Amino acid sequence: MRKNRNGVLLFIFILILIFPELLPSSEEQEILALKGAKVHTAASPPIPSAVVLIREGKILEVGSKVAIPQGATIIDLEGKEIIPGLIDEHSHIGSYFDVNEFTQPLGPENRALDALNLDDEDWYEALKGGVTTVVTGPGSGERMGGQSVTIKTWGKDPLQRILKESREAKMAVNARDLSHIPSIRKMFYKALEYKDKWEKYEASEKKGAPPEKDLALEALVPVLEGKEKLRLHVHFANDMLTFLRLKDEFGFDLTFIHSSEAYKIAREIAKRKVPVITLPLATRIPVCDEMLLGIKELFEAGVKVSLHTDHPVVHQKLLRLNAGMAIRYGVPEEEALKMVTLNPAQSSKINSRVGSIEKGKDADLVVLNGVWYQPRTRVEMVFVDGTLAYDRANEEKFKEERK
Amino acid sequence: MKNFRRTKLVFNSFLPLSLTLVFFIFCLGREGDRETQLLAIKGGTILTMAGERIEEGVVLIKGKKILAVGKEVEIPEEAAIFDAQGKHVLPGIIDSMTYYGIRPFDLNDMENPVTPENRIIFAYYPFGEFMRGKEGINRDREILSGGVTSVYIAPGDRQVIGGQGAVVKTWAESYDELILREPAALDMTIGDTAKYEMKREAKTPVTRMGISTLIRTNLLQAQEYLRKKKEAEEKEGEEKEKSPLFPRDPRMEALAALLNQEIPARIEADFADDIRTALRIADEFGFKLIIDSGLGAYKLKETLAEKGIPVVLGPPTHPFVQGGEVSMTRELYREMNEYNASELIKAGVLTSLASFGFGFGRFGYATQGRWLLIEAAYLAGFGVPDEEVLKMITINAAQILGVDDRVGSIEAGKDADLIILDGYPLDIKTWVDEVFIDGVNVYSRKGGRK
Amino acid sequence: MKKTRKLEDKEKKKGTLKGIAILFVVATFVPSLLEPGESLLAIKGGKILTMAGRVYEDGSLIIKKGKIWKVGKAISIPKGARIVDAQGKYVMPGIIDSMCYFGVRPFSLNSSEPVTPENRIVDAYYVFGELMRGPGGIQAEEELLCGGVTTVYIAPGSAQLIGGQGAVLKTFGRDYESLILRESASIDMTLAYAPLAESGMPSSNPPSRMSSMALLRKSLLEAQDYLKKIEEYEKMSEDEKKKSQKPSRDLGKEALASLLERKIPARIEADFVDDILAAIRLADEFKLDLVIDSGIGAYKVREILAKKKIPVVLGPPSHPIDYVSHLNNLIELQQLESERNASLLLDAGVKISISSQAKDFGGSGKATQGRWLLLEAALATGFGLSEEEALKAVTINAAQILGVADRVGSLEPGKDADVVILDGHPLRVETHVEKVFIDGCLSYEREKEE
Amino acid sequence: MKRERKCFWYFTMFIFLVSGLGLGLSGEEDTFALKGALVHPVTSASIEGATILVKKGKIVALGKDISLPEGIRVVDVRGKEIIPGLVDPHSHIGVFAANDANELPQPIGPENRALDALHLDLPDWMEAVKGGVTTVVTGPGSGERMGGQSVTIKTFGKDLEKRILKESGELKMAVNGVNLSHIPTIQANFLKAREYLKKWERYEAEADKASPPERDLSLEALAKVLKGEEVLRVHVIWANDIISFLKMKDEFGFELQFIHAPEAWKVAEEIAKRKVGVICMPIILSINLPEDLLKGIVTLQRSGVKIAMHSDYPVAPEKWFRLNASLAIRYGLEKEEALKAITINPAEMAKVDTRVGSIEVGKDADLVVLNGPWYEISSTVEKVFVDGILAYDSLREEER
Repeated sequence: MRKNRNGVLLFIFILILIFPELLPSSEEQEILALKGAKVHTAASPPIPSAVVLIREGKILEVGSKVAIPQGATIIDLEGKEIIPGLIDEHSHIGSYFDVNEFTQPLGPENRALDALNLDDEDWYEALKGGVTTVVTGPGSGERMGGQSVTIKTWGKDPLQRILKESREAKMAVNARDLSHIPSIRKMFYKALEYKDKWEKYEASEKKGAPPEKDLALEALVPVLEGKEKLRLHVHFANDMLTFLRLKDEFGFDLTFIHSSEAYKIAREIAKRKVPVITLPLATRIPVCDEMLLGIKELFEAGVKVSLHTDHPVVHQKLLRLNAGMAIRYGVPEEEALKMVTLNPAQSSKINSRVGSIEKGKDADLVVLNGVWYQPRTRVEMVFVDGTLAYDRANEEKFKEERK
Repeated sequence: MKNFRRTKLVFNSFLPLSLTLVFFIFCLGREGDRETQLLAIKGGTILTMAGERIEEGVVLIKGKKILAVGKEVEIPEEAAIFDAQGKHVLPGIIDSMTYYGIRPFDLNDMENPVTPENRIIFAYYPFGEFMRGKEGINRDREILSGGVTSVYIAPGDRQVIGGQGAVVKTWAESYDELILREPAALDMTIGDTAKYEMKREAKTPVTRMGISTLIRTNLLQAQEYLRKKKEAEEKEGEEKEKSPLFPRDPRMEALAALLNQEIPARIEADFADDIRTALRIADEFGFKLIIDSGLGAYKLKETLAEKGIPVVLGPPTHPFVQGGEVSMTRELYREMNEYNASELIKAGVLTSLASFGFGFGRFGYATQGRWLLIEAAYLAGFGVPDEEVLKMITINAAQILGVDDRVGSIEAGKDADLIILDGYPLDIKTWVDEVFIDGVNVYSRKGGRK
Repeated sequence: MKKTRKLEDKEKKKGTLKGIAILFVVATFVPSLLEPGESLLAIKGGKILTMAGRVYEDGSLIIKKGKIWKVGKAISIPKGARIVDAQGKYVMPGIIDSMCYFGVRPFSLNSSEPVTPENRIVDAYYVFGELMRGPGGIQAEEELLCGGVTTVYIAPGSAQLIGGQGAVLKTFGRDYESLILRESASIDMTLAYAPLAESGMPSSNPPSRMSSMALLRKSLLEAQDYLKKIEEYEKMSEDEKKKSQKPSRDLGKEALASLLERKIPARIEADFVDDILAAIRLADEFKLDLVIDSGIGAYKVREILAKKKIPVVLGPPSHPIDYVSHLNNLIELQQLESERNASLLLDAGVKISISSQAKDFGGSGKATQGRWLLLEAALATGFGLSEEEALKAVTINAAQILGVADRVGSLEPGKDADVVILDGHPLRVETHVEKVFIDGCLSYEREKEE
Repeated sequence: MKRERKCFWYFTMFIFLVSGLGLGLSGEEDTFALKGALVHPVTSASIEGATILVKKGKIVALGKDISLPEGIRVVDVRGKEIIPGLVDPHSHIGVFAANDANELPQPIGPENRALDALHLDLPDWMEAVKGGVTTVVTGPGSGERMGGQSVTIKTFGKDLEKRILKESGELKMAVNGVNLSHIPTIQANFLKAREYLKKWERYEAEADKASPPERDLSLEALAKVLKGEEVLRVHVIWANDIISFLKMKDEFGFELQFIHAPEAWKVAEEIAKRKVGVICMPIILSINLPEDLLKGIVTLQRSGVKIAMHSDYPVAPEKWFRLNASLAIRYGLEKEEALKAITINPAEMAKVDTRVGSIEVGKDADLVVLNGPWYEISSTVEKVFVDGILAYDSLREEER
């Protein structure tokens, strides 16, 4: 069964020649079978030498005893590993020149989507690193930055790439002075009043003049109703506690970003089931050991942890290395994989489509030439929505195609 | 029972520390014995970095130096034995460019673009945390936990001529022993960072032209200074008595050392164009050159190999040492080649890998050096053989820094700086178990993190 | 099992962190294994200063579920109780620092507006070890605990006219809730020189004493209106409520309203006699409960203070004036200062407490001068205060002024088990705190290393 | 304004009163004895129930059994303790209050003299006396790299000329770690001073002395340090800066002392090796020094470094200077060493130990009488004598 490497390469080459014709016609129920690799599904224990069937951009079947249907295109990946497309839950990719609307400290109505640069070289770099889905949003220079967008890193049609045009609010606590928190509370009260006003207006069958529209408050209302998520850029433990208290008071859906000190109050966070997006770990930022070990503490306390790159703080392509670092500092391998796949998908509520290799989900797959978390391991292929988006063996050709 | 348990825990946690301490005090207390003390590290896989690897070999240490290394080394009876069965033994890692141990405000003189008289050694701070912290010189476990035993530190990553760098150890028994080489090089920058900062005050330089003009002007002045000094020294007798004193100028003396080839220049340059400028200036004034960062060095690999100019590369995960993680100058992407290191090595350029570590606010000190092995592993994915990758952070670095007579490999006669790892060095799950500097076990992971 | 493992990790980590810690005396923070809910603890054999009138030589104290269960001379110790031997030691309630800025980073102390009653200091309370580094879990700075301080009052804005809401907090707790004694304990205000003089502080502060008072009165009058509006709305029937718009909430006015409703007192920092009198006038007009802070010149109006039952929270006797920040008023203040302030006030029948007014020195954010509060009290005994009164001023009196005397401040059955064990008389300079229990948890232990 | 004037009045009246009292006490013959107290002479063992005989402002006899001349006044101080007048080796008293401490526009100003900016009418001086501080070295601030020259002066006395012990006692320098150019700049200045010195030496050696070199006040001050006539005092925080200065001392060979030096304990051996004195951080209740550092002072002393305490007034109150020693005892320093650190050690560092710093025959009669153990915080200063004159009496103070 084993073929030599040249054979594989030749095969892939032929495949790619055929592919452009094959894919648009995926309506014809063309099936792609990835065979022989060790598959880390993120949802269940790893399957050695498994088969993944892909149809219409979705995963049709995954398992070790899956029969490959007749006529399926088979890619032999003997000796490789497959992981789900990685998800970066917080980054500024494609938007970091337009990150902060500093003049307007409270601007929940700003939308990252409106400033997104899809021609950025970084998208391709991210893809090469195995990142297929990102949440990219406004910066943390302001108290309320605005709304982020959840998007795939590759796709023929930019609009199709968007998973979620989120209305969630990004907020930042930089703890400059004590009036920070009261001003945020004030804003929430205003939003409640705003909501009340409109409800009364709606209830009175729209008699009289409608209340004045306010985009900022309108963006906050769904957050307070618990429909949208509030993402909080926060570093210090006391600020996190304050927001946990605010959550108790207002009952919104909260996620912490960065959360350097979350491990110090792990139990308090776990008690309230707040997911935590923790520090970028790749080797650029000299995060002290205590904090790195804190990830394990958080996980053990029962907090749902995701890792992020905060691109451009750490390059998005290094997300996999982040997971490797988490493993180095004590997180079990499977858990670490979840932290860059399923956990961010769940916390961003896109887990019905991405985050794991499961039947029915988008076929976002990363094929690697070795143990997935080792730094020396390279990404061989990346599939996004069942399409081969990157192949290392034909790197030049793919680069050309993008232009 | 509970009570007992706690004492035990406390005991456990302090045990390695107190052992190190006891050992330390023991060593200090018996200064005389220290020179003749024998220690044998036995049974490990020794990657000497100077030839073939030795399976189940022995490293015999006498005092501060390595006495012998090999498979069949006779262990004297009086020698203490350290069992390294199943472990890997490597020379201490050398970070050939970092800002470790320097507080950010000490790094640059923002008022002057050219300060060759500044010496980083004045700012090196190996005393534990400010005001608080540990006894004695350098007990920063964080950098030791990565197996880093020597570092090159330099001033002024944002100045044209920052000043004089130094090669120091990360631990020593006394302050003087800390210094391996000082000054080790004159640190300069050609590129955007050297001008960006200055731009705020609209001072020279605001262009690359301005940068090289500044370097050239100062070197010309130094030539003049050397000439005058020579004149003054040549005078004799009566004439010498009468003539005015020749005033010493530390600034010019630093540049003169460069011109006399006593120290090399280390020029940080990202673009191939900047490297070309550096080569041009070096040719004009005839000094020894080392290229730092060298993102585009692969384009000039033949020239570099021919002239024997070494390159200190930035970390492969974030090679833009002059900008952020993602360079704000888009052109850098065109320059970037993940196979840079591999191409340079194939062409025969002496290359080392450095962390260019910097402090990051309250998150931590500039201890990125502790992850150099991970960087090396990452590089191993891009066409550099494992052996070469390890050399880049040990012996190659030592050669470039000019301290290979003392550190960089496990050879008889060299300093006993070595590390013991619990697995293959290029695996992300491998940890440094022990660090020996000058034959002293200064770091032990035992009982630490798991 | 899981918990112990966690503790183990914590301990180990701590060990590795501490490095080669202090050579001769080590004060180690040991998180107790005792859960407050299940513990039964007896402190036996010490001299117990209850601060509630009784002193027991060779007495015993029994703690049950984090509260004091029994205290006395000849009480039987129940079976299964863990016994802490305090033979030859002194046992007293936890020290209360009735005014300090502990645990608040300097930049979150003040905001740029002169009147911000909505600000709550509890949002800024930081008791998690060192910033970014340091062991996990909620805990206090070991440094404060080593002085036996178990409860602190912290407040915002020493440079603002109305800084905001101060809080009474414990310095150690197993979880967040148990830290907070009173989240909003009072509204903190400052009169006269501080808001006027401190440089670099909000320029929007009123320029004179007259305009300060005018602004204070204006704020309180607005709060009165707000209160009235809310009350009117609350009085309405359900139908009317539906029709009319609910008055929009105003956090600031809400806070001032609770002052008017006498739910919490106003704490006004005032040193000069005229400022103290102005504060009293304000309290009379709006019927506020008043506490005077600092009160360097309070002894001059002691009869009035006694008559109106206004307590005074004195600053530290060793430096009631912060010389450096008050250079402009220094001569005036020095004229006012009297070492006998405390004893004169007390003799006149004014309730006093002594506080550290601890501020950080040098931006580290660790205002831990509270650890020397007993020494400050000792200093006051040199100037006419009796030893008992001096101790009361840092325990029960402070608790009464802060409105938490039902829980802390003395060793009486039913109160929180905040107990300090000292190795000598509390007011001697060589005496050290040996153990601190907070809510029955051993939160600090001083250890000697051989 | 009114207040200030009033204060001035009080002060002058008080001075008048006290000095009158002093005169009245001593009468014509200005000789008196203090009898019965526990005396800590510092340089020798403590004596219980000793007698100190003072004549013309000097101590003329000290011991248990001393025959007193007929008819002199004997002050009964039984049950009290007597220590020498305290010496504060670094303070800004009289300089800081009027904002005269830092000549900021001139970062290198070794020629500036604190004496020229001294305010003697401030109430601060009396506060110092009340705390038992009789001698201070007061000088320029630490805002600049080279602040200038300090003055060593008594805190009490009618005649300014007589009060001054030394017109300068130290050259104050500060390393604030602003950037890397700091040390090279200071070095360059010393190089210049060395050349200046050589120039003058050459000139002095010349026979005709035709053209004298140009005088430079700044280089002259530095040259004094190089010649060893003056002590260089460096305000320093970080351990690496301490090392830098020790290396500079090796190069230039001047006499060096460190001020503050909170991290000195980390490099204690290097300091001890070079016999450099350290004036430790003021350990006083107003400054939240970390515990490690406080214990570090003991480490420093045990490594053989000569240590002294200072108030750095107005950073810490001069009045409680004594508490520095008390706290040092709390953190493990022996009592004798702690007392030395506030008396004879600073006196030796300021080179005024021939006159003050201990209770010895022939030295100035600067004495402090306390009502309890000198180191105990609850003890208070009852009487202070400066040059044999009663400068402060707590009983009279209470009447005020």
